[in-house]
Amino acid sequence: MSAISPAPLLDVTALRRLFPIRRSFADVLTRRSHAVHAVDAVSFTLNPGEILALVGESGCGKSTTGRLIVRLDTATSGAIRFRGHDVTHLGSAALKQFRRQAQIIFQNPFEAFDSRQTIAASLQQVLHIHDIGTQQERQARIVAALAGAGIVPAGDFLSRYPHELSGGQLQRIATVRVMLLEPNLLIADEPVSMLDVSVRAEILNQLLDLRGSRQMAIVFITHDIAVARYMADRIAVMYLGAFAEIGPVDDVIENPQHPYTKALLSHTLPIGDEVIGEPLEIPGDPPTPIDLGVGCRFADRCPFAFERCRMETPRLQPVDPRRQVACHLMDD
Amino acid sequence: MNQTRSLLTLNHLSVAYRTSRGAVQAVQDLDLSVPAGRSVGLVGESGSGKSTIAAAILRLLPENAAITGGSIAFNGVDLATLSDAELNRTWRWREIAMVFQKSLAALSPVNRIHDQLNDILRQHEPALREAERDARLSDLLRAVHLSDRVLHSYPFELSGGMMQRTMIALGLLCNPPFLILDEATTALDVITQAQILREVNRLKQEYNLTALIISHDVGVINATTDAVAVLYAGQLMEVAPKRRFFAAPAHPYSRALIASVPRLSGPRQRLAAIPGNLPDLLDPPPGCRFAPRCPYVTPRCSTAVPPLYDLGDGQFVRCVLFESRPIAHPAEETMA
Amino acid sequence: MGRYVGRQLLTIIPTILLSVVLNFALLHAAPGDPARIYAGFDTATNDQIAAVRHELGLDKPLPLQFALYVNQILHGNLGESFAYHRPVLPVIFERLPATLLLTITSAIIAVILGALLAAVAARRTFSKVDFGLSFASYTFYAMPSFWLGLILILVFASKLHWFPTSGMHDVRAGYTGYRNVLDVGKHLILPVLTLVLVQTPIYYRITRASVAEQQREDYITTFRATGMSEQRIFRRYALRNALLPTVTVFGLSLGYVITGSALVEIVFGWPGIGRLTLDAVFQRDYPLLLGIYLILAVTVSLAILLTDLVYAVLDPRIRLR
Amino acid sequence: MMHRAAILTSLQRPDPQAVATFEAVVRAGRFSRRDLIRKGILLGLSTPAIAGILASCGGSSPTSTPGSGGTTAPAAASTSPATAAVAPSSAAATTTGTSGAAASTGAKGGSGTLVVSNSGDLKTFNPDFQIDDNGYIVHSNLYNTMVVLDDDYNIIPELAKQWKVAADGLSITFTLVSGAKWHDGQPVTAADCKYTIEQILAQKGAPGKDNLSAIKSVDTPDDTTVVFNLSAPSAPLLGFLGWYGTFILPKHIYDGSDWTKNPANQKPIGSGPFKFVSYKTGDNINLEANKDYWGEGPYLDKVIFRIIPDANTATQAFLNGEVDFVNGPTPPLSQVPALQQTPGVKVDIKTYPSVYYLGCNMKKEPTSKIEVRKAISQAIDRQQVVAKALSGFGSVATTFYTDVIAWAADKQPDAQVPQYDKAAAAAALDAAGYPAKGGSRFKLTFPYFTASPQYGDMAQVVKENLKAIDVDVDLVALEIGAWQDRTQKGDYDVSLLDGFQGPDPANLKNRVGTGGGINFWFYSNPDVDKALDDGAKATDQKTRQDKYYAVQRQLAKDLPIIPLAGVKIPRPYHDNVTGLYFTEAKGKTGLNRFTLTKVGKK
Repeated sequence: MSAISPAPLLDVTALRRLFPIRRSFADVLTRRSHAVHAVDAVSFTLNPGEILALVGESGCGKSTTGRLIVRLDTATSGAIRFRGHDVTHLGSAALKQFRRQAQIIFQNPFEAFDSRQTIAASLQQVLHIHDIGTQQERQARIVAALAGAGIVPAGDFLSRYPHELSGGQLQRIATVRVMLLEPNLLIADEPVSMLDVSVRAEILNQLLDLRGSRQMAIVFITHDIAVARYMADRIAVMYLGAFAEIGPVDDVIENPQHPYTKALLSHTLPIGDEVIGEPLEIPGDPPTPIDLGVGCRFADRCPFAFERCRMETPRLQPVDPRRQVACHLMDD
Repeated sequence: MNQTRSLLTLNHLSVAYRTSRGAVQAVQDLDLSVPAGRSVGLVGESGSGKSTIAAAILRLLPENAAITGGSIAFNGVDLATLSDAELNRTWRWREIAMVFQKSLAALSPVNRIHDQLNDILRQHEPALREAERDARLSDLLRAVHLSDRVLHSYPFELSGGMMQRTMIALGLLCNPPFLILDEATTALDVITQAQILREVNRLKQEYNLTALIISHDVGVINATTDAVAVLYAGQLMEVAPKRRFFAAPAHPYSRALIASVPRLSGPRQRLAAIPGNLPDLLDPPPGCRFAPRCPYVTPRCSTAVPPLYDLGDGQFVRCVLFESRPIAHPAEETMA
Repeated sequence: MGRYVGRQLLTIIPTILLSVVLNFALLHAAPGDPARIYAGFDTATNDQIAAVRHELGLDKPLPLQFALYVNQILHGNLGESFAYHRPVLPVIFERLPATLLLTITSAIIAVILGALLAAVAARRTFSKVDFGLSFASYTFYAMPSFWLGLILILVFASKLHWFPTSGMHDVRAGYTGYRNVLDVGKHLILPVLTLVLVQTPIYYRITRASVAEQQREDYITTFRATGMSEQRIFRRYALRNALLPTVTVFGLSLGYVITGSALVEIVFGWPGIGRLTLDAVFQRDYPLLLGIYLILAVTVSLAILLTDLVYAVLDPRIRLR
Repeated sequence: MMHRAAILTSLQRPDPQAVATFEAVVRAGRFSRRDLIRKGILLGLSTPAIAGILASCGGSSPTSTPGSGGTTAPAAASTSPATAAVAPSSAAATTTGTSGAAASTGAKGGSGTLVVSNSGDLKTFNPDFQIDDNGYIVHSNLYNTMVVLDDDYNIIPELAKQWKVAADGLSITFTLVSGAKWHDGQPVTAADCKYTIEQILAQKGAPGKDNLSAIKSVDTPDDTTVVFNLSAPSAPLLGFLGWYGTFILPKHIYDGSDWTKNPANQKPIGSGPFKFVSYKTGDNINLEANKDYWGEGPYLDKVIFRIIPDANTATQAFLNGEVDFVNGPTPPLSQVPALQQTPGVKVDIKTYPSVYYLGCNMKKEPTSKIEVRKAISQAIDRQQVVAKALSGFGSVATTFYTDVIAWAADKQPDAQVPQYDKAAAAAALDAAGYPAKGGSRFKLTFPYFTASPQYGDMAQVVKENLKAIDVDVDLVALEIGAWQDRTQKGDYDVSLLDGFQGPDPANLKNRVGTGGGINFWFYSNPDVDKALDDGAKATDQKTRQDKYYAVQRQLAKDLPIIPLAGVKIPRPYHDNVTGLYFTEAKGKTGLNRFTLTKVGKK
């Protein structure tokens, strides 16, 4: 890292998560196990206040990556450094400290709240767990945070139960809840995909505002490239557990390099008179990433694949100082 | 838009749900017609009543829901007045078929695809021999680019995309003139969704289908329809030819809806959120149901439900902002 | 399918091993001294008790006792009953058939009856039939089996003289051949009825809830939309799907029924394993108890395996995955 | 006993003609044993004389009352202790027990099948190596003992037709009946007795071992003579010989094998009136008449024991005619009055040599204080205990030892238990420093075991009675094994117990002697221990009585246990069944030996 660029907030190196599975009786007998390569050698850095979008189809490993970062799951190998400290294998006490600074919000706001607790109790609990403030201070902090997010009057919401609120309201409160701890890093895992179109913008804007006011970095996980474009500074396209390419959002969208990125963009549905261009046809569905051998993960569906693609796994390589692509076509 | 024969005409259709806390007017006084050979998109958020409309057309409303007014004219016959037996014999699937959302659960999980499709076909074509039915099934699958292997599979053995193609094949089973697609591609990945939508467009041509396409996703609507009807909280807010809808949406809600969707191109401006929440349909606001969230709200918006105003070129809007325009009489004319 | 069966079979082994360890630990942790019980309550002197303790090997350190026991099992020997001074296996196998006859008969009748009634009720939601069946199911579910058994004895044996009060045979008549079969059948009716009455509500309620849930499934809507009649949908699709949880519960409850039928066996003087177990508990007959638990663990595991197989036949998702 | 002795001595001259007629009747085998004896007595024949006639006639087995020789031991006759046969008043005299039967009569079986309910499975058909309550009635019908106790705990002959105690009390010589056979046809000989006794003595855990420990060696001069050589005179020995765990086993079957594993333990070969047919565990035990039985009877063709663990079910099976006689489980006491009213049903209510008593923890305050124990005794309304908890099937206990074994039961005022006096109890506790502050003086933990419903009911009555003097009681219901563990640890204040106190008061040692097997109360008094030891060793009846009276007087002073009620057990049977052991006249084998030889159906 050169002196001029700031030290990264998050530095993920060769992160891997394999889920072992035994598929047959023979496997059980021979104690042979297969592995789902959910996340395979993912590396990236994230600067304070930066938003990185992880984009890909379902099962591509983007959510697993998010969970690994906040240590809801533990990596099989690789390292996660947060502010220079290795957090890959923290013990429970240190983990609690880390979690205060790295938070996650999920897709389904209804599952994020205990249905038997009032909103007030849910919010109080977060502060209580991290031992922040007295009862009164906590109350004041909660009301202020809700007001800051435009949820007013706060009293109207605090005494209610989750089922009395809409999905949009709950997701906004879920966001407020993680903000109570003033984290430096937020993993937002498809935070708007279950919400109605009209309320999505509210959540997205809320997150952007928080980034602006708090210099909070966000890993924004989404399947929707348009949403990614709206939110992110940089974008990483994932396919079968690995990055296909990563770079500044406009560069990637306007000039996709990896064939998969091209396919993804060309299949995005236009709105109104938007012009997307001819779809790049790729056959079949993404396979399950079990026991991946060598070669490019996308080779079987890639219209440009050649011999080398099946012989050698392409590495993520810089095509310009801010952009990296994992494709043998780039070598030409 | 040209005056074409309307295949399906919803006239002042109202549907209400009975709940423990009172009646919910899910669809209120809805007028809509789908001309033969065209695709009409029904766009709206959750709770807008769009799936209720689909269920009402096939008379599949749950036990606690009922058509409380209006008619569903299909080829001149009011489906709302028919008995279950009549619907089963003549209308369901033979005339109107449907592709459902959540397609993975749309067939029985413990029976093979072949057995289920065959069972359905036998209901409608009892005269066919077994071999003829099998041939029909194979043909259909080929039409949606699936192999015969699918027939011998169980639903869980198929990917989301394959299952959705199967459901489209099922929809075409009896060669119906009219197909309803209810959020048919919602759960699919981007690439699969786009592929299937292109297939739907092709099949519409091939089978000369009239379609009602229901989605919350303006992208899907854009990709598949000729005209768009916008629903909000059970009220029809606007009907417009597709191009017109995207280029010049008239209703404040339509405008907000389009403005709230992030784009893949163009300037990256701050998305306009629609403040507030959907109204409580147990106690809906009087008059225009969008009024509480509308930036252009006037006192008159709450006094009565505005009529549909005819903006010309097939565009109709239910908003007092357009009161200078003539009031449309959808019962007498064909829209879209 | 073969792979599936193999996998299920393999899971049985650790289950059984674990049950051996747990049973041994629990038995020895429970209060009560077998030596004192064998020596006799009224008359035993402390010397006699000590002698018995030595004879039974209970004076050895517990880990050694466990090691000896495991070694024994591995040699296919379940040991000798403290009380009966006979190898444990024949003692158990003398009693197991009576229990299996009672419990399997009642469980099968209960599951069929429960599912049938549930199907009837579910097709007539909120009707008088539905209400009546639900009420009856709660009533019988809440009834203690031994109490119900006694009531049945009072009514059908003592009052009406339709059936014998208890036992498995008419000992006075001492029938043989087919008349013996009829005789056992006659004795079987009341205890089976008792178990059926207390078990049917479980299956009824599971199936009833499951049928109701299936009615809301998407595929039901699909079939309705295709113009299929309600009856056909129910018969061909909803019921089969609805039976899946019932089958699971059936497998799980078989274990419960076999061990839980002890009270019914006592009330009806039925010579089954449940009563043998209870006697063995009171006598702290460790080898016999461990043997019974082991055999039950195997039996129940096999029963569950069997239901799993039935489930797999009914549900391809299990079979083919 | 008194009345019989009186009759025997008052009739001196029998009419020869009547005796001849009597002989003829016996030969014809037309009378039951009971009738024979009654008639014989009326003829003025002494019991040995009747026995002699019967023996000479080859008639059915009569019985003998001990000490009824008429010439000796009047004191013994009046108290009729189980030890009388061993220890007549004069140390110099020897006594002879007699038995008449030598061979069986022709009248065996013929009166059908008797179905008896039994509360559980027997453990094994070997009756001698472990305690087996459920097996006792079965063993009694398959095997014989050398001597038998009658209903009043007198010793009467069985395999041993007579016996002689040496003047020094250090040996007893038994003469066996001749003609007794094992079920496999082999003769019963002195060798079988020797084998059995030696086997019992060689096994540490055998229930009979301690009771017979006075026996040093056994000699068998010939096939019908058995001599016990004793290490010291033992008064209770003969009584114990007719007690648990002393059934004579066939040497030719058992010798040289591990008697716990012999195949005969599953297919028994005995010498008793019934032969083993089959055993379906948990269901029934099937016995048939031994047509070659050496003694009286049996008159039944078959006895089937049906195993019915639940008391309610057993009662219903009985009422339904599936069972003829409820040996066990005891019917719920509350149902007994209704049974008594049922036509065709008879209920015998037997006083059992057992007393329900409350035991007090002697190691722990407050029950370690005599004032407290006395107050507890006074606080309990025993009438209420009998009426409420026992439905009237019991008797108020005023002393420590069962009335059934009358010679040993001290009824003197010194041995009386403090009786119900609520005011006195309260006052005593006030004085002892336990004022009723806030309505509670102290709290007692009262664990009891749940073997029979009476226990819970009695504990409840005790709790209510103690509450009336402001003592709180915490009742804790436990399974018997758990109860044992808890009481042995001393984790209680009071608890409840009963149990068989026969056949000899020597058994009290286990109950109240220091370190006794069921002395759960940690009671230890050297005076009591010494009196118990002396009582067991003494051969003189009067001396023994004195020792055991002394024990009871000391118990009345110390009150480690507080007697509540005597035990009465109802046994229902259908009136077409006659001759059950308890329906026989007193003086016949009774409750202590559940032999069914004499049962027949009308």
